[in-house]
This record gives sequence, structure tokens and C-alpha cells, in this order.
Amino acid sequence: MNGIHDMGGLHGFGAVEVEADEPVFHARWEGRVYAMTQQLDTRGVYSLDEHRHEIELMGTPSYLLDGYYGRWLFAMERILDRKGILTRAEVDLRLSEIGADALAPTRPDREARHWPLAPEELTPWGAWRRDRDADIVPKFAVGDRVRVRNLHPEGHTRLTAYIRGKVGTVSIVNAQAWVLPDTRAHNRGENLQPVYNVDFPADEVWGPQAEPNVTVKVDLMEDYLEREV
Amino acid sequence: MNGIHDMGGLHGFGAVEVEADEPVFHARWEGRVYAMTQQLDTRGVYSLDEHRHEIELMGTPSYLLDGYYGRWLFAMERILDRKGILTRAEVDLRLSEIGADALAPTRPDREARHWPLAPEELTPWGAWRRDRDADIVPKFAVGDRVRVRNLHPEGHTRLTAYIRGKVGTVSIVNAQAWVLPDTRAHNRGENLQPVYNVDFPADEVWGPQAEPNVTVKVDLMEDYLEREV
Amino acid sequence: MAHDHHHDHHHDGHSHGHEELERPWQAVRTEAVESLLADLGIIDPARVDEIVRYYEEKVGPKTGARVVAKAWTDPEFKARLLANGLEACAELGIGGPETEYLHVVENTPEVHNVIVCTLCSCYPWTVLGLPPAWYKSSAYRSRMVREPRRLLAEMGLPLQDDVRIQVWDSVSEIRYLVLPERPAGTDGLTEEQLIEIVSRDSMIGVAKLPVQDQGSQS
Amino acid sequence: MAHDHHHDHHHDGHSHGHEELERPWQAVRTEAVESLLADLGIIDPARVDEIVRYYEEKVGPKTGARVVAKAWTDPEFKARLLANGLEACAELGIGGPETEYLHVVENTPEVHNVIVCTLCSCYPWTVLGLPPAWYKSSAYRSRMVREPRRLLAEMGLPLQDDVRIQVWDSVSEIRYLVLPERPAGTDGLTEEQLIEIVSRDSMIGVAKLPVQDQGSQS
Repeated sequence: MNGIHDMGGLHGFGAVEVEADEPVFHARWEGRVYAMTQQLDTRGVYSLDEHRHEIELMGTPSYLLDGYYGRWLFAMERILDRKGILTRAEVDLRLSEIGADALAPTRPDREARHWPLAPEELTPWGAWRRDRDADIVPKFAVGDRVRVRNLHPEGHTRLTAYIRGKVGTVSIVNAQAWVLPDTRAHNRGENLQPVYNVDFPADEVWGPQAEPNVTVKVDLMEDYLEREV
Repeated sequence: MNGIHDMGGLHGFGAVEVEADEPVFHARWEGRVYAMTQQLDTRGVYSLDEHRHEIELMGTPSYLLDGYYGRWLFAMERILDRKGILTRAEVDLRLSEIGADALAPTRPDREARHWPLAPEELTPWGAWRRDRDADIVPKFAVGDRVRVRNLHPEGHTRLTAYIRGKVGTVSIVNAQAWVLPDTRAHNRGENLQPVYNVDFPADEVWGPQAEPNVTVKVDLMEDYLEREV
Repeated sequence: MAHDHHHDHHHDGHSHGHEELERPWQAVRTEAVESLLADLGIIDPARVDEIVRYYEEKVGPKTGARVVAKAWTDPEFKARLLANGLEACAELGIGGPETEYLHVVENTPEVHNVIVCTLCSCYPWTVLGLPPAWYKSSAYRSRMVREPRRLLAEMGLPLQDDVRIQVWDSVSEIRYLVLPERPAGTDGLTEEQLIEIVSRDSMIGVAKLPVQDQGSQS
Repeated sequence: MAHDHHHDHHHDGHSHGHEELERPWQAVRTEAVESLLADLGIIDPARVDEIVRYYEEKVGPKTGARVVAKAWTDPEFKARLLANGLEACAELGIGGPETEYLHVVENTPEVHNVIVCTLCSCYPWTVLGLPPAWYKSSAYRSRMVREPRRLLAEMGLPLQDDVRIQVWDSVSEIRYLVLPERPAGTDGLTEEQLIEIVSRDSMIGVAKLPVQDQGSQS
């Protein structure tokens, strides 16, 4: 989907502010959200594509204001709710009980939910299927000229907007079995395929405002590319 | 500049909500902001290009949350401050006095500001210089194939991102003297030139996700276009 | 986000420093700016009142409806209108020296026109008044150029695929007015009666005019 | 913006319904979710503690520095590293079955590499730990692909125009690590000493390593 998460090339965000002696997590909740996500992933509850797409569905102001781990929290809550594992109503009730400093918060009913997941519902988090590498036959080779397809899917994609329609040269062929995020994010299959790193001269991408002697190198799924003749 | 104001083609904003029996202004302040802007315009304080560019400089969340006339208010305050007509400090002081329900707010010092403007500082609001129409010789004619230049200026432009690099056909030649917003917004001249309406087949713009039988017709300054051979 | 200089509430997402006031912060800031500009003689609040009243009471889609009804009933006027919207409107006393350049685009059974401005919310104020909130919404601005068929259907105007949709992204200072199709059942109506049936939305291009029941007129 | 379902504060810009609490709303929501998931046995809070501690204490740029120092001192390892980052790191006991595919890209006097992820904030956790806030910022993500020269200069790394800049937008699941140039004045350092001078920023590509004063070592 076209949205604020696809930031490459936007103006207006000012200087990059570097924090001295930055801690790994800036608040306790950040570490909790990170580690909870990792535990849920390990248990096969959702994949990184579902995680990322859910974040893309945040309202634009929230995306920009809630913080990096605030986005993760948003994704976690929404996915758990949608999958019937923990409902929004349960979270809201617990929140109000915390707010009221309740003595004994309401215990959630273990039976009233879709848990544990069935084996066929489990999804790995990552995107590399090593056991399927042998099936992969790349369409393109190093040095091939390719044009990025002009795709505007409503759903998830990793095809960044700023290079759509642009012509580049394949510089690396990653001939392993990589999951296509566009389909897995929506539970429509893994569509294993190579990933290419493609070189774009900066002026192909940014026109006359490009800086001199810059190459933008973008990793792209095979389905995002077509041969340039 | 590339930013959230350039919304054409973004996903994620949901349904268009239509309000029944909508008033012209939804609150008193909206009408005041609108009418004050018009008065300042009439007095030559700023042009529509300055107004629009100032709005583009808002932070993205504010742009989306402050409301249409909230954007106008932002632009008015910032431009008045930058031009030395009314400073931010003066507005903040008055705000605090309103907040404190002060009996007699501090009167601003009439001398301590850049007012009235000198004649050479006045700018018309609009973009059409009728008196210069005779100077205009269009480069392109109806039916000409043109490619939109791939420009990414840091400053103001009316060259929408979604048609950069795309090929279309000139459908209307507006051979009048139109101010180039890209330069006037930054007080770098009017650069009078024609405006063309250019037809883009939807699939040229949106690729395979385009709807059938749709033409996107965009008004473009001559400087935004080059002949497609 | 370096530029939200005058209200910090979005940075922390929580407060804007004026929560003790019941009015929206925009109202308070507007009062502060207007009162200062009035103190300085830069703004005349009485003139502000007049302008607000003018846009609330005097300008609106009725003006565009007069243009449309005239075009429906006077083929020569219609020809002049489609050739030069500004000059034709001037014949009806519409516009003035500051009026924007205007193209009138005609809907037919084969071609449907609809107006948007993706970059801000440009709109033909002179003939339609100030735009409705939905026209200025992020949803309308972002979607109309990408998926007009789907969006028009959502807004109550489904169109067959054989109807070509022309989306006018009016990002220059040229303005557009849609000349809607004259609906069936209006043959017996006078120009004055026709004015009453022309809706704002039909002149933006997000609606068609419904067939009229002439039973009571004939 | 139909999807800010769980906190309304951004819609009105003013309140989030929990202002009575001193903690950030994210902290309270996190507590609610964690406590519920723990009640249900879906999350183990003790394991959450462990993971947090692991990322706070055990993972970080020191791992990448080990890779870099080894590459500087062992040409054959360097060749293997540049050919297959993942396998070479495994020689040092870095990584595991879940480790992402890794390309190591070498900076030279002629070519400078820098890493970004415009779409989220992909980063080689295994060798660098979790990314700093600036790497995740809108400013870094939006600007590094469009104006790397200007941004690197702002961040303290001006580069001559004859140095080619390669910006790696790591939007797939392949990760990148920059192999910085070994600075002058380090000939006499041991591999262990070299590890100490390799900064995180040099392995992202937003810094070079400064010339070392070997006076005290020689």
C-alpha cells in the first residue's frame, strides 16, 4: 500500500537527531513489547509480513507519533484481536482496571479464545526457506537491465514507491528461497523466489535534483522486476 | 517538496465521509481565519504560493489533524512572523493573556514592526497576469506527447509526485501568462508560462492496478514538461 | 516535524497547553491573532464579519446552477460556455476582475467528468462557493485519482465500465465546473425551475441528477 | 485513519483518556496486554525478562566489531566474509539457525557504503544489536536515499564528490554490514585492540574510523 511508512525521498522531516549514550530501550515498556513480540513469533503466532502490514494500517499521525515500539504494540494488539487470541474488549477492561487500581483484575477465560493455534495455523516469522533453496531458478543475472514494475497494490508490498518504473542493473542475485511478502502478509501463500539487489543511478531516481556519483541499491523480489529491452 | 500534502494515490485514508446539511464554516474561528487571509491577500501581504508552501512545511501529524483552516491559520501566523508583521512572541503573549482572562491585554507597539509594506514588497495573491498574456508563446500544442519531468525540488511545486516520469497527451493549451509557483513561492520571480492539461491513461499512472477506461487529466506548468519522442 | 512551532500537542500526543480552555485551540489562537491585527490596524474586524457573511450567505452552488440551467436551455450560450467558461459566466454577471480561469466540462452518457485537487483543495469558489469538508478530506484527495470508479460507487454513483471517467486534478489556478447531464423528465421545466434541481455534487461530478417526475408540472 | 482503534488521542489531538496516569499510555497498554497474556499462559514474563536482558546486555555492535577486526587481520577470512557473510560469521560463532542472510560490503577510498531501510528500519541485529533511534527516524529513512552526501556531511562525514556513495536500501530480509576502512595508525594493534576501535556508526556507514595515535602502543 502507498502510505507514510514508505518514506524514501520525502522532504520535511528535518535533521537526523543523534542521541548520545543511547540506551537499548528508552522505557521499560519498549523492551517488554519487543520481547513479547519475539515470544509470540517463536510460537508461530504471526509472521514479520503480518507484523509490518499491520503497522502500515495505522493512521498516519499515530504512525509518526506513537514511537517505533508503539507501532509494534499496535500490531500485536490488532493481530491478537483479529486471530481471536486476545480481544480488544479484554484489553480495554484490563486497562480500566489498571486505571482504577483494582484489587483483583478480571481473569480472562482461557476457554473463550482461539488458543492454542492448530499446527496448520502456525507461521514462521522469517522469510528464508533454506530447505527450498534448490527449487529456485533465477530469471535475471548480474548485469541484467531491469525495470521495476509500476505496482500499486492495496495490500502489503516491499516494493518502495520511489523506484517504481525506474530502470536499474542487477548487482547481486540472491538465489535462495525467499517468501514474497505481498502474498504471505495476507495468508495467500509464500511464493518463494530470488531477491535481487538492483543498482539505480541517483539521477534515474531523483532526476536533476540527484546528488552526483551516488548509486541507490535496492533489494527487490523477482516479481517486482521485468526485463528492460 | 515531497510530503503528505501530495496525496494523490495514497492508500489508508478510508471512506469519504459526507456530512449532511454541512455549514459553510463549522466553527466561528474557521470563518475568521478564512476572511482574515482574504483581507491580508487583498493588501498584498502574501501570495497563494507562499500560503500553500507554508502549509506544506507543517509537520505531517499537524497537517492531518489541525483541520483545513487550522492549516491556513498556521500559514498566516508563520508568514506574518517571518515578514516581521506580527511576531510569534506577540501571539504567545496575547494567548497567555486570553488564557488568564486578563483585564487589559498588552497593546502591540505599532512602530516595532515591518508595517506598512513598501510597494515593491506587495505581492498579488493570484497567478494569472492578464496584462502579460500577449507575451506567451506555448511550446506544446494539443495532441503533443509529453513526458512529465522527474523533479524533486526541496521547495514548493505543483508537480504532483504521482505523474512524475509519466507520458501523456496535451489536451488543453492555456496560453495565458501564469505564474510559476515553484519560483514565486520563494520570491524568485514569476516566470510566466502556459498551463497545459495533460491526459494520462490510468494504466500509465497506476499500472496493473488501474481501473479500466479512466483518464487522469492534470494541469501542469510548461516547465514541468518535456517533449516525448 | 521541525515546524509545528506554535502548538506542541502533537509532539507528545497529549496536551496542547490550553486544556483549561473549553474552546478549540484554533479558536483561541485565531482570537489572539485577530485581536492583535485589529489593534495594529492591519485587519478590520468589521470587514472580516462582512467577508464571513458573504461566503455564508451570498456565494454557493446556486450560482453554478444558474450557469448549468442556462446552458441546458440556450445552446448558443452552452457553446460559448464550453469554449470559454469565464467569458460566458460574465454574461450572467458572474465573476469579476479577480475570477479564476474556468473550464466547463460536459458530462454525456459516454464520458463522466469529476473534479479533485490532490495537492490542496482547489475548487471553483466563484461558481460553487466554498468546498464541502469531504472534498477537502484526505480520503477524497488521495483516492479520486487512483480509483474513481470505486470511490464514485461508494459515494452513490456506480458507472458502467463503458463510461469513460475523466478525473480532473485541478492543481493549477485553472478551475473546473462539471456541466451535468440534463435529466429526463425536465422538458417542461423553466430555466428558473431547472436551477432548483441542479445539485452541487453534480457540478463536482460525484453525482448525477435524478430523473424528474413532471406529473405536477405538466 | 480508520485504524487508530485503540487510542483516540490523535483524532482530537488532545487527550488519550488516560491522562490521570503518569506513565505513557504505551506503558499502560503494554502492562495490560502482558498481564493478560501471562494470565492466559501465552506469554511467560520471566522469558520476557530474559529476552530484554539479552538485547540490553549480550547483543550489540561489539559482535560486528569482532567480524571487522578479524577481516582486517586475516585476508582469507575477509575474502570468505565478502563472499558469504553468514558463513564467515558462523566461523566466529556468530549467528544461528534463525540468522538473517548477510552481505558485508567493503568501504574503500573510492567507494563509501551506507545502510538504510526506508520502509521500516531493517538492521543487522545479529551483528549490531538493536538499531539506535536515529536509524529508525523519519528523517534518516526519508533522506538517506535521496541526499546521502548532504546527510552524511550533516552527521559529520563529508565526502568528496569523487567518492562514489552506495546507499543500500535493505527492504528485503537480506541484511548488510559495512566493513569500514582500517584507519591509519593501527598497524601495531592486535585483533583484540582493533575490536575496541570499531564503532557501530562505521559499520552502518555514517562514520569513518579516525586515524589512531599509536604513540602509546609502539
